[in-house]
Amino acid sequence: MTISFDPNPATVNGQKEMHELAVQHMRPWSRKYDVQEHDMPWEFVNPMWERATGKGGAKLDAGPGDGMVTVCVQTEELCWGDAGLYLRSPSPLLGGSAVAAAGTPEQREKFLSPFRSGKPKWGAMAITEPQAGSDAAAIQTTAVFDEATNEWVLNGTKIFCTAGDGALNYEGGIVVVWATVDKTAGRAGVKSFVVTAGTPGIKVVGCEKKLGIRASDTATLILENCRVPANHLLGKSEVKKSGGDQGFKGAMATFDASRPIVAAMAVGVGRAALDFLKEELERQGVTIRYDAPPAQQTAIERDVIDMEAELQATRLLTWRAAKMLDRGQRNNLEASQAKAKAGLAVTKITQKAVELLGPVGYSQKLLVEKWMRDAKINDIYEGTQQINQLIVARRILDYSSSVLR
Amino acid sequence: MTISFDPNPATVNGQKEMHELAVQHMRPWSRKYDVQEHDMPWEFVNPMWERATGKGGAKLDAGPGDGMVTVCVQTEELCWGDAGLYLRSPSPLLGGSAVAAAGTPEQREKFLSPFRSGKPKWGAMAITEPQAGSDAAAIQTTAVFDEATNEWVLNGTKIFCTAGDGALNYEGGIVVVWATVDKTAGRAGVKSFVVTAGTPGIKVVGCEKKLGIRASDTATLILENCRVPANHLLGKSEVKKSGGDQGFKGAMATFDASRPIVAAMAVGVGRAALDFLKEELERQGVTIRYDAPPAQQTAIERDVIDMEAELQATRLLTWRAAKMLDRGQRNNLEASQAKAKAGLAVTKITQKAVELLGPVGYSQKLLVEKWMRDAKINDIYEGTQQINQLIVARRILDYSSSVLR
Amino acid sequence: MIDFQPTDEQQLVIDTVRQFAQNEVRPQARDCDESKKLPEKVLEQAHELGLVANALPESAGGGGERSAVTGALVAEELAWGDLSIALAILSPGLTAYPIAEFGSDAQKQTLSAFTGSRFVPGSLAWVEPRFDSDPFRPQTTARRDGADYVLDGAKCFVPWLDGGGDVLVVASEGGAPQAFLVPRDAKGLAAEREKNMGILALPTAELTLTGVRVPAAARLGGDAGADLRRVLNQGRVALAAMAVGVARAAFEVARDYAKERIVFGVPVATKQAIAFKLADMSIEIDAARLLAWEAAWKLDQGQDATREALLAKRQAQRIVMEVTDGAVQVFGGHGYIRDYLPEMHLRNARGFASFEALALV
Amino acid sequence: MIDFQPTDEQQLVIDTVRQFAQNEVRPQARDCDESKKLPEKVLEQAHELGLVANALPESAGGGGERSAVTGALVAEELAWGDLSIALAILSPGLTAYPIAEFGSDAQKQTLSAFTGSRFVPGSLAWVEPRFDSDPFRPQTTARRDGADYVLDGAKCFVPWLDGGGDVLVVASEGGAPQAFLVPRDAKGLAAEREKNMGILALPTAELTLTGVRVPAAARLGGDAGADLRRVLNQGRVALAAMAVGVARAAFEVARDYAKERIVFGVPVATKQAIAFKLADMSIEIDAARLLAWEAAWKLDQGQDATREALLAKRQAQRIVMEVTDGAVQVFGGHGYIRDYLPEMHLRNARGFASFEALALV
Repeated sequence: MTISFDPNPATVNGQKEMHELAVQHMRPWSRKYDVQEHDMPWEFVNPMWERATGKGGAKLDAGPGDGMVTVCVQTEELCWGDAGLYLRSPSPLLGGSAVAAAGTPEQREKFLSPFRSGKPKWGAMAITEPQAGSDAAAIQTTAVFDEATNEWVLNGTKIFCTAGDGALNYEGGIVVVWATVDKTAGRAGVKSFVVTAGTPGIKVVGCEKKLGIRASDTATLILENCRVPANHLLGKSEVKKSGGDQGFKGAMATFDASRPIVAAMAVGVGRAALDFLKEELERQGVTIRYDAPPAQQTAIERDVIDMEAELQATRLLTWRAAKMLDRGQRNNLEASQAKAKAGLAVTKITQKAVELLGPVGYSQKLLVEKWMRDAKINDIYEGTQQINQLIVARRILDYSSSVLR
Repeated sequence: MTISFDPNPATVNGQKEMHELAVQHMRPWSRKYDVQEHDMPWEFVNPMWERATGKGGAKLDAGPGDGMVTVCVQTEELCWGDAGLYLRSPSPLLGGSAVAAAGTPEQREKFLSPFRSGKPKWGAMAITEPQAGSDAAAIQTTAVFDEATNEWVLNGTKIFCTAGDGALNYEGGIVVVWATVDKTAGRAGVKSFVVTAGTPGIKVVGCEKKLGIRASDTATLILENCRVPANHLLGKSEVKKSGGDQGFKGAMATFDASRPIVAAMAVGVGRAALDFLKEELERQGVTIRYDAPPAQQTAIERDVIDMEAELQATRLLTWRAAKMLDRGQRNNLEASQAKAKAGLAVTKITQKAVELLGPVGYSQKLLVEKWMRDAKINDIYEGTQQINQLIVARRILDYSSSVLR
Repeated sequence: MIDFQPTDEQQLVIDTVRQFAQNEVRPQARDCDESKKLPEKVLEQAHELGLVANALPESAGGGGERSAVTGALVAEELAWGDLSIALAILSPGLTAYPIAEFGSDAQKQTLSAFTGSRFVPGSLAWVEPRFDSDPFRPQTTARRDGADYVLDGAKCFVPWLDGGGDVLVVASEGGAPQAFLVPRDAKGLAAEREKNMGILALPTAELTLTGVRVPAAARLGGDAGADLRRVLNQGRVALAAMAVGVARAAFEVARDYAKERIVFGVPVATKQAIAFKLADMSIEIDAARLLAWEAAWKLDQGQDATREALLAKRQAQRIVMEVTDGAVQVFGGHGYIRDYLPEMHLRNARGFASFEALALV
Repeated sequence: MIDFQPTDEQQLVIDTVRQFAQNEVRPQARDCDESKKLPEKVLEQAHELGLVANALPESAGGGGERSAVTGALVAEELAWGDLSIALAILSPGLTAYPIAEFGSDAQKQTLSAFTGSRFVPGSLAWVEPRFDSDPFRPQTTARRDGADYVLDGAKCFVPWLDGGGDVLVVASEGGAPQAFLVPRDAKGLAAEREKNMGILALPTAELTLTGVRVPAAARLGGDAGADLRRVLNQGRVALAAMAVGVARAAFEVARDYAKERIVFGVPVATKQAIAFKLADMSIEIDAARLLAWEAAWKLDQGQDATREALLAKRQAQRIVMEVTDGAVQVFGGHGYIRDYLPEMHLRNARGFASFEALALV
């Protein structure tokens, strides 16, 4: 153990690779798929899939002991490329995280191995419902066990399902659906189920038109008597009414792993804007002096320096939360700290970048305005700013969710 | 009715007068009474008293239809001089406001007329208690009616009583004490009583050592079987348990009148810092360009311009709340808006002024550091930032205090 | 006397425009943004209200009642309805107001076009497509050449509605900005429809001026020229008021949504984090409005309002970002969706820091 | 490998200093501020811990274990206890560290004074009493005159503890900053005890140098000079870490107070407005600490850390203001009272924006 900011070689290599991918296969299509909102970006998907399946280069490989840090570094790089396209990566995404975290070895093999070969496929997680927001206890989608067929029968509506369209429309895709097996049990009754592409009874009824990350498909799903085999339930089926909501907490633990990644995504978008801003200012003859006293600074210099500090602060919080996972430490507090900071910081950084570039910043001729639109999602999904503040507050105050609401 | 920013002549005259007073009788003693924390600043009190009683010049006189606006303008000017000394003005202050708002004509004559002649005297209001904070319903000081003597008997401890020391130690002074006549009634049981200087059973046990406004005496009072005549009760003695807390609301209405004044005090301190900052920068050869485009601005220019906008925004909110009183309109929302904005704005403005002046700003050689310390009180007393946000939120959401807590 | 209440006449104007904004403008806002088209019928309806014409001289068939304060009141209400449509509705003023105030007699003859029965848009080209666009010192130049002026440079954010006549182009002449009436089909003038982050419904153009030649009489005010600083300040007041309008719109939808949206069993508005955010919004909106009014009032007094207009615009452009961003936040996931207004408010809000003279009071 | 966990040795140092700060420093903080005096016994106790001596060369009797990261860890913990006392405890490093790193052999001979049995303060004069004090380009000048240097100028925020020896004065020599060892009783050197808003317990002086003459050998590093930029960056990292320490102290007392303080029948910490404020504090404190560590780490790698040290200091000086101001706010009326810590934290916090090189790592 030591305090060190020296990424290990695997991390550096992973970063370089992803940077190249971002430059070659993302940036050139950024505007196209911002405009063609719901089209599948094959120019990006195909090379990404080839790479992921080992055909297009080395597989993403984490450095020893720095697995999650490396994932964060790579994620930053890809979202520096394009956050919307990143979310359309042919990969298990959050659905995969859930299976990896809560599934049995058999489930992991069954649902994740298809992502290693064949045609591009997608994974997704379906949690949010029209009336539930961030409140898992309010989930209305039901799962009823049919003993006759040994199947779970799912009914309900899910919104804001990232990559849901890809997951259900391409063979081998999976959607992890949160549903309650017992509404009277609140959170303890919430379980997650894997629904595979092609399963009857689940359908995409539309994709949201969004402020940003328009390349990403944010689907609304309807489940009508959607039947999945018993072994598609992740975790245990029993509902512990007393003794709390361990199952739910397990589900929530997925967020402890995903929030650093989401924070890294934010950092990537923020860095895209900041990098471009600095390059553009340089082209215009404006250099940032790091040794000018405050009384001599220009307003632009101070803004840029503050943006750099904020971005780096966010990145370090992100890496810290990731590193704790690598160490096997509980990072619930730190993951939410990183996520809360990341959403807000990159929202401000990208908004400021547009402002500092003046009229040209506001124009669609550049991508900066797009990055501002893309960035804002980080303040909203995977728990809004407020939800993450709430989690952090409960932890630092040692308050339960019933005391601090 | 029209939208106009042209102060009437009486307002302008009042401002000029107060400015002169501030320059002559406040600024020269600012540092002295910041250091000599609990001494009576006679150099300020005497000329102020002479002026207030008509001996030292024209009496403060509000312009027709602009009474509260004029009071705010004058208050700003005096607090531009020194907020700590201002709070030691020999005047009825908040105690007077309470008597004026809730007292009978006889009570007004009895308690306020001494403030028109004789020796300097002070008025105060005693609300806060060690355990109650901003929560009037939690007031523990009791008032019990003794039918035998037709007196109220007060018992309890009061803290944060501005000018309490002056009010009780100089003949003719008054302290308006909030006490409950029925603890089971909550807010509805809270009444206010006038205690005059020299009344047995009330004593000052100490004055707080404070961050700023050190010239102001912030007293802790103890009432032990302190007896006041029945007619020292302001308002009605009956407690309406059902039908709400009208008496309490009446008492709270005092704040609707006082908050614009407190906001004006804040504006005065903020302006002191901003005026000085601009003058000092000018002396150092730094001019603020109001026609430079953002890309050409220095960091100092932008800060100063933002400070000016914030200060003027605060001033206008303050005047609006005051003007509504002049019109006889209910200003509960607007008064809290002004107060909330004022506390925060001048806290930031004065903190920034110290920063922009660098090492010299941090030195006690200048008054800027003192103004920063003085300014912070505006974010705290007469309802903290949070209390005023709460009041504003309830009004704009149309929520009662039981819904939005 | 210090006062913050509109006159009875102004209150009538406010009520009328508010109703119009609510009934005619707001319902079109979302679709217009998506289709990037203006609702022509609404523009005609607005024209019938005489919002610009009322401010034009009686000699030109107008109401002769120009007031920057009234203009600010109107601008806020319209922008509350929708910013793009508001800018379109007020666009005649971009050409007509400067002519009415500073134009030569000959130029004033053209004003009656704006008081006729049909809506006629105007256009003013001020901002330049540079990160350091400087409204007081445009890089676009006007050079006197015999009986002509020759204009060179580039402009952006130029309202470019169908059916418009001359565009007023601001250019530096000897260091100071002056304005020139340029026909849309002038030789050397190229206009390209812009795509920006926001105000998508409003057709705006980026102009390139390459040796554009206009007669000397095309200079606003003729030989006397014009006080363009004053025009810029009128623009800043208008934009400040419009930013307040956008902010108020975002605040109101967020407030209403927060009261309706049930999360964890209670309306989210009952959460202090949301409620206090809304409280702060209300404070900042009111404060920004008062600053805009003060700058407008100063203009109406005929005084130099450079400082006040700057403060008002800066404050308004800052708070409209905070408020619209906050509104998206209050909406949560739905704030990110184009079915609701906040994301559009946010996109529109981001423009104010760069906008200049897109509307005048 | 990216890592954020101190080594076992560092953790031991942290634990030791934290305990010391809690048991010895914090209890004195309030009284020292009021009396404007340092607790001499505490300085001696701290000296016994060897916090500075451990970082000095073994040849001078030190521990030979200088590390900017470790220095940052120590600085945070001490400043958590009290900023004034922390600055006093670390003051020997102000003279000793630059000499150890850059001093001539002769200068290094003086280091043993700092590793003896008694606490010996050091002093470094860098900041200048101007609003635009520029640490990279001091206005104080050093002019070579024969075998001497002649120093002219003014300095402020100069730690000036009883019993100190030479003060290192930073002056521009040919445009670049260099440092000179000046005896406290040098002719032409006038020192006046300062009164500032905060760090009241720490004796600091404003120095006036009028033709102060020192031998050429008094220049830090002798003929070779010294890399003062590196020293400044070490100062920025130290100050960043100390700002984090002050912020953490304020956060913790505010958090504990909020849990204890009952208003309207519940702990104020259960109110979102307070709870979220505390959450934000915790986030910003942790982030600022990581920035300070990164800059420290870069210094330990022997790399130029100008940018990282600037970012770390700027961020820390900003957040320490937000956090301490927030702590006062959480305390409400009691936050304004000198019986509690937050108001002192706030006064101390305001200094960081102007402090430079008041401590080194």
